Amino acid sequence: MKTTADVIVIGAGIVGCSTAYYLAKKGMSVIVLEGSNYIGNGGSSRNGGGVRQSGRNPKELPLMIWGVKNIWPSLSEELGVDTEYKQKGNLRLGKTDRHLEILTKLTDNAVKCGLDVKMINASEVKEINPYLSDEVIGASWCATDGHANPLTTTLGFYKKARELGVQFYTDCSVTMLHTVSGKIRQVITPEAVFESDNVVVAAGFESKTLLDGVGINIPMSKVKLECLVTEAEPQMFEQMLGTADADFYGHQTKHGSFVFGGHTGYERYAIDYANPCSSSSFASCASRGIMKYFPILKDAKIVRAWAGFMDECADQVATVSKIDEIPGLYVECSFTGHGFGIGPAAGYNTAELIATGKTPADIQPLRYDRFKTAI
Amino acid sequence: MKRYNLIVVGAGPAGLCAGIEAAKRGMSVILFDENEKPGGQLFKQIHKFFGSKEHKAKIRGFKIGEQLLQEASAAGVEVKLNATVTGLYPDKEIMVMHDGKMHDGKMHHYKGDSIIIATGAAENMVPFENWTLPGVIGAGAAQTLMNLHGVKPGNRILMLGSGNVGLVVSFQLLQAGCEVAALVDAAPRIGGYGVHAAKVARTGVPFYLSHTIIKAEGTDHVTGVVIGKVDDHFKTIPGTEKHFDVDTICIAVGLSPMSQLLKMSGCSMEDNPRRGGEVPVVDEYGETSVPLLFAAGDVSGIEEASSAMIKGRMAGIRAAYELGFCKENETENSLEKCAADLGSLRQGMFAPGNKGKLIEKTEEGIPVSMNLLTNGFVAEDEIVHFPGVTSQKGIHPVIECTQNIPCNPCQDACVKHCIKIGSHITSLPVVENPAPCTGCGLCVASCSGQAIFLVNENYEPGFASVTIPYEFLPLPGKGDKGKGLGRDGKPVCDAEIVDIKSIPAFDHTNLVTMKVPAEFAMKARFFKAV
Amino acid sequence: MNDRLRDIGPFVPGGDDDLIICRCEEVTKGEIRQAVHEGMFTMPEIRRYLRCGMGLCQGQTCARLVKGIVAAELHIASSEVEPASSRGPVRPTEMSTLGNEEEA
Amino acid sequence: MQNRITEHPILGMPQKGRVVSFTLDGKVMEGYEGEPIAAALKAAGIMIHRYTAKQHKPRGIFCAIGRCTDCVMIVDGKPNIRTCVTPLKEGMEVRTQYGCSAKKDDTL
Repeated sequence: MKTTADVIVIGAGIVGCSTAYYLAKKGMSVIVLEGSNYIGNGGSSRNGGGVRQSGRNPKELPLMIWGVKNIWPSLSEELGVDTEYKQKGNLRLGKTDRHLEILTKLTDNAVKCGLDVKMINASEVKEINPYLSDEVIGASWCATDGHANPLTTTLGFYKKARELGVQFYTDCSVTMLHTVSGKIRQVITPEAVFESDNVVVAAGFESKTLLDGVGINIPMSKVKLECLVTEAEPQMFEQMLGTADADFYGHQTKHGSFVFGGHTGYERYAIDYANPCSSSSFASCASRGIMKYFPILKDAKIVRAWAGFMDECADQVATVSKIDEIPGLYVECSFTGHGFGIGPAAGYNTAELIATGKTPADIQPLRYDRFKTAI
Repeated sequence: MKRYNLIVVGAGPAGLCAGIEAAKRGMSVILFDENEKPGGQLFKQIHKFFGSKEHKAKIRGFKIGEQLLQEASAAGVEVKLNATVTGLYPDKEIMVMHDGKMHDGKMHHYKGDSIIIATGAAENMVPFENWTLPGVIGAGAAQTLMNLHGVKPGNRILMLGSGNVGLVVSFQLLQAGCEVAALVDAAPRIGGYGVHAAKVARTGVPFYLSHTIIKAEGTDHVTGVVIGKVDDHFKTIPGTEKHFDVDTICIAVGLSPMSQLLKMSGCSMEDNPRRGGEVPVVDEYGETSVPLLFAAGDVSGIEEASSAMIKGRMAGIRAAYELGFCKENETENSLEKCAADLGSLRQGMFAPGNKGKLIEKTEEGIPVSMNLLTNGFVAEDEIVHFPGVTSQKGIHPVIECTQNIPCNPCQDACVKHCIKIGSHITSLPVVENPAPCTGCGLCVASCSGQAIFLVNENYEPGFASVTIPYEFLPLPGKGDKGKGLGRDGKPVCDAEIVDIKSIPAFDHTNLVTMKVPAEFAMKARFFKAV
Repeated sequence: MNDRLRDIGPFVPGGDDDLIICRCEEVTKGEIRQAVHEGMFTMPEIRRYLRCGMGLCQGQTCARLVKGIVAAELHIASSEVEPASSRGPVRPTEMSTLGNEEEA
Repeated sequence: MQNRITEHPILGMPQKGRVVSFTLDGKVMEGYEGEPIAAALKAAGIMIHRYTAKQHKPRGIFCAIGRCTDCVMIVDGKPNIRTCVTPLKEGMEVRTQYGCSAKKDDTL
């Protein structure tokens, strides 16, 4: 059994898999340890598939914009799987003046960061998506946003990393990290002790326990998110969709089915079951929400609903950083539900950081030590 | 949200029995089924059941369904049909779609203090070339079409699978007026009860064991099928291909528990080949790792409907006990009785523990008919060894029951006590010699396996009479002439119908008596008009 | 612990690789076998990678068959393959119906 | 109604609703009210319910109890209707399904 490598990555979601892939591509040896039995079983396979810049916190924008420019367009070719990436824009819809206010604020912030996003009126919205209901009075529009298939993308990174010799172990839960002489060194699992000079923690919410154990505290909590999927329908539209109120988001997949996420308002109070399970109220609630925007979908049959947990950060921003106090320790977590779109860029930049000490995108705003008290 | 002491999902034998026991003990019980009719698969089971009186033996499945439904409504179970349970959520909550035709067309939420999942099983399938062609159907689909909807699944049919489902459905296809071209199984031996095989074989359906389907033929729908012999590793042997012109191929290769709701609930599951696939981990009463969530019937392990009824009862009683609806003493007695009934069903050659084993001798030490296991009928030199087969003066029953199965209605059917099984339910029936038989025929109609015949070797000088159970249309008429068919379904002699008896006590099993040359008294077992 | 780089031997094309296994999504036996060799060792991964079992019937017909094929490729018993989970609604349900709940 | 069982040795005469007419791809057909659409089609000898999206292959009844979803068709304009569990009504418009729509080109 292989227990040492140039880098050990903890977590085999899209972030862990992409980090491992880009490291291996640079010729480094990598071990990936995954606690569950499955690759990409957390948020990576439980999200709406958005590859989106608009509506993001300005701190995340530089990395996300970099990813949309440099990673996503060629990713299918690079991984040899169909990531189903479609860069056909993102509509963030509003039905009330209050909605438009929220959207305008987000848009102004994004424009300041150099993103090409604008507010459009009801008739412009209808031109882009004629199926929307008349209740929609405006939207923000970002033409360079899009969506992709989280399942094939995550597994594509895994497949490609594995081809390059990355050693994946699933059902291998890391219980703690050990430092030796002030540097990161040991990764402890019930069955073996793994050793490396570089350790990347990319374990979603579970990163918290591991990091707490070495005195690094990232303020995040575990929050349930739910989605539903319809049967395949004839192709209707290609944009990614969201709403000012975040009452639903999603897109139509290449397969024809619609994937929509939404909120009941009670996600925060869900009982934390070992397996994320749908709540009984979600699918009904989301259906009502969706039909308000798309009355035409009333006959679409829901074939399944699912739930996942996100690692929600206090400031709702990802943490992608090296840990100064513990040389060799890197962290990619607290993606707050944005991990799919931004994950590959995070993985690429972390790999660069480990290999060269530099990153092509500005990840300074995503540092682990950014958290200050309110007063 | 509405709340009940017990929610039962599935109105098949297990679900109905569970609901009955719980309601009898004072629980508020609601039972959901997505179908228009209750009874689950019972309503497609038009054959008589095996077992003893306690197991409702010799009653046809669909009648048992009707009985259970009456019991359930008498006990106060609220049965909601056309109501699909779409999900089982934490805290024993379910979501139900109430069909718009019978109900309000809305989604309803219910919570149960306890829940019993009795969703039954789904058919397994096996892929072969062109298996997606229209005309390749599940055996259950055939049953549904002909027994529920009165539509023939096809005109000429090939059956894949020799388990009880394959055998019983083949017989039902014949009853519906379809032709069964062949019965095929990759296994080297017939999987179901020998008596079920024998009643199909004697009508002339050929059995091809150690054979599998190579491909279905046709472009838009099935027009034929090619089968081939398989070797010990289930690989087809080139050069053994056989073609049949058929319009339908039926697949009967076993059942899998329909455990989706249980998987959703988060209870511990296991993949247990002996129980038929992915099943919940349950205790002896069917309770899962989630307290007060039970699984009963096929969803917790594939067995017969008779076992499902008992497993349902046990879950219902146990739920009532745990929620304080019945006393420990009464609970123990009831559960012990159930366990005993279940135990008696799980005996004999087909007991769960004997799955896959080749049994060479009966409990009585008689060599098991190998011909029965490979061709579907007992050979003439084998049949004489069995205690139900005697040669006597005058009319007497001949019982061609050659495997130890838990079944004894024939013993009670004979008021003259010609037939003895004794207290051990799997023992082979013994015919007294001499038998004080009056020729009433009640034993013939009572045999769920249609394995009892009345033979009078001295019917007329040079002629014997053979009375056979007959459940086909058209019924032959007195004086009709035809051929007597052997156990293998091949014509052996001329035969003339001399008597037909159809009385209500026979429950649709007609007794047809044919006159055959005396030397064919122990050979002719079916009649075919010419 | 499941070693995802362990040697399961080379992918050997089979004569029946064209057989449809997942009838809804029209996924073939060959595609499933190939996916195992690309590292998809569990049912959820196979599903997510190929969509088998994610169509209208939600794997009710093919799950058992797919499991058997994966097991054979991994040289383990079918019961040892990590199963996929089930998700509601367990029957396809129209949005207008799902959204129409009785008064709570 | 070539495939109807007129009399059954155990079940007797089938109990059926009233005869209603419906259309299959515009052609007028008959069946019994309340029986599954699939049963009415089967009785009339119709085997093909749809053509698949990828390989454009014909499909028909497979499980007949609403599990496998192979027998889906377009019913009154709605695609993916499980005909084996959907009761027949007077005047229903049933269409062969191509992929997930009523148009042939959608499977090409």
